[in-house]
Amino acid sequence: MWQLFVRWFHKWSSPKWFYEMSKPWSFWLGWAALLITTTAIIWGLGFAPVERLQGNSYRIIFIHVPSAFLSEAIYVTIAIAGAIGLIWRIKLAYYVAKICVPLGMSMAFLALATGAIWGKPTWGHWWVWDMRITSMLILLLLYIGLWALHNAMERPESGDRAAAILALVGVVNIPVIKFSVNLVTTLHQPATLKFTEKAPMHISMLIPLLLSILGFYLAFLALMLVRSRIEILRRERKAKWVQQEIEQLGNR
Amino acid sequence: MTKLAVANNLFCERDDRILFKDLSLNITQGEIVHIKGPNGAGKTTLLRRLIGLSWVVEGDLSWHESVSESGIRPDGHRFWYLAHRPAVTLMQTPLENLAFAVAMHQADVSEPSLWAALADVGLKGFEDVPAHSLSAGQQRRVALARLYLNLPQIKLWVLDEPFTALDVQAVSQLETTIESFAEQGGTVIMTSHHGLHHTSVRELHIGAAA
Amino acid sequence: MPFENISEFIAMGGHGLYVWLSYAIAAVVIGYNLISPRMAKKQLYKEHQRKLRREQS
Amino acid sequence: MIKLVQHTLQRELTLAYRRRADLLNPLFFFVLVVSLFPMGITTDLDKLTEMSGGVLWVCALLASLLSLDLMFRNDFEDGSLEQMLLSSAPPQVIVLCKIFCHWLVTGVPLTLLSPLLSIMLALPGHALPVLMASLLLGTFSLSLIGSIGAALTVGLRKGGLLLTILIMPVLVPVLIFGTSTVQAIVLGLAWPGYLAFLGAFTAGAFALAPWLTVAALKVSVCD
Repeated sequence: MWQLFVRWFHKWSSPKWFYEMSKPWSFWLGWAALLITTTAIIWGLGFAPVERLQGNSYRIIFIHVPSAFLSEAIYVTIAIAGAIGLIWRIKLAYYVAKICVPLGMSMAFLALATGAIWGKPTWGHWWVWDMRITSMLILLLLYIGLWALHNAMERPESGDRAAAILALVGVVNIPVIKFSVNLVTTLHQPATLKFTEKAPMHISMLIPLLLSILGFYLAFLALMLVRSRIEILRRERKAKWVQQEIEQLGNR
Repeated sequence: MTKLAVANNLFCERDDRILFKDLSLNITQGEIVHIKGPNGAGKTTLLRRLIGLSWVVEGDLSWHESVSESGIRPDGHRFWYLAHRPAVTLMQTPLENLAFAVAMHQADVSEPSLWAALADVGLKGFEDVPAHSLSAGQQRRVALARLYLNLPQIKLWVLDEPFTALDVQAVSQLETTIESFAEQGGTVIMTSHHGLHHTSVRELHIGAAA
Repeated sequence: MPFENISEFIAMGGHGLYVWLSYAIAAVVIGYNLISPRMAKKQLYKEHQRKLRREQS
Repeated sequence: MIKLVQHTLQRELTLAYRRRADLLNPLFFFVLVVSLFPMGITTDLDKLTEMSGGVLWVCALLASLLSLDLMFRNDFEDGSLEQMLLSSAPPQVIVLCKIFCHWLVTGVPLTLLSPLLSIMLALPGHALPVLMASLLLGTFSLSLIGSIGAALTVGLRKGGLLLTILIMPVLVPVLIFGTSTVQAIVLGLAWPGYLAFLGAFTAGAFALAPWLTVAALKVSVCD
């Protein structure tokens, strides 16, 4: 079993293999993501019932929660990919970590923006120092740090390694940050969705929400594959197969 | 003689330019290896790769167990590395600089031997002056002083342009020191634009000239 | 059905501004993420062409 | 090993003494910024009492961030840093010595200066020992975590601002635990819990930071 895993791991860590094999995956994942997200959003916007306390403004949840979940998941992905790169010196892991940074950053921004907009009808202010919004702001700052560090390094290889170390520091800190922010922010509602306890939401709202989360995750996977392929082309420019591949880009 | 280091298929690239490739290298104990090449040929990078201070060079390298426990890079207390940046802290005196270099090698050297080593490089009377008030050549000598300590555990010298900023007399003195170190079984790997006149010097050309 | 007609759907019970603003921002962010790989591909191709021309001359 | 630690500490402290002008800057900054707050917000002593903990903490944080950039820079430029990484001793030990010295020459003086500034901000006298304890612990974890950022940016010419961007979000817990401790005692609430969180955070940073710093230094030196 372990042997099989190791062989699989080695195969996928080769940029060329990854480039070839990920093509159909990103295609199907992308279409599935589009289908599921569109369904979820149409359902959530037009057909889910009105929430008793918040009225229609709660419909922001169908993009706020998935993007918030995703932004955290992407940070963890970056840290794991960075650790794989640092430990096993796999270039592909660094590429994945690098292209995840802008994706995660945009998701954190989206979660923050929608959270702030949602705050206006709910709390009466555009910005409230709520625990989750504050943590999301710090997460966005962590992403900006990663991005800035990567850009500041002259050689992309140094940037990869430096960003991987920074991502490890950040990922260790995320739970502590959440805990500490929780200490200072008293004004907040309990987290809307917890997997450990029964969700207080009505099932007709919950299903589109779960669908939307699924769709966002699939879209992330598809985009991650697409962007990793481009990063491979950019960084492995010297390889002959990459040059042929770039030639073909013009024909499409 | 023992093979101290064996390197194969070394490959280095900077900014889309290949500095060297398929470079193989055998270093035997007791020899002086002189790495030659034009500016920007990757001499310093190669030296740094040998002692494990560079990740930009790909390829295989293994060290003999007499200088390296791990086999990957020589143990810190087995060699001196004289770098382009000479590790002379300007806010410290030559004596303090030398003492700290020794401390990082976890060696035991008595105070008089430190003074003697500084006297050997012609810094007698400057031991307690802050290094920033010394001339460029004298600052290089502070870094060179550690080579005159004669620590028994040191088996290898890795010298990057050791003759920079030295006057004629100091150059010939250093040449003699390098030669006698090699005669006692020590190994020297160095880069220099200055030719050494010694029987066992082996020249290794890298870069455009090769 | 929560909405009787299209204007009610747009008004969102008085919260239309917030909901539609959120979804607009989401559309922009997601749209950017979808377009940027395409731009990057074009950029790569252009750079490659430039490099080829440089090598030929 | 003990000899190496002695030597490194001695070297760092004499160097710090000889470069003492650099060390005074964060202290001046601390005094200056803290005294700007009452002028900028309010001179009402009651209100100042309420914010004093937070103001002192934010300013101490910013002041010691100022000095972080110099932690490895001089050693990087004169080549001592690569010799430290080549040393036969674990480089983590040397790095820890450097972090400790950084704390001794920035965190400790800032803490010693805080009583003076706490009077200006009308912090109640009984809160002072707790403030100083929290600052002592907090500045130490700041030096520990800051060393990672300093190591990552040491090879960059304009590393100072980037260092702040990288390290600030990670330091949020330190700030929160620190100000909460001070505010708790000012408001007459139970403060030891917050101080314990700060202690736990510092302990965690103590365990992890030297390794990450060495890894980061290797990135900066070896590439």
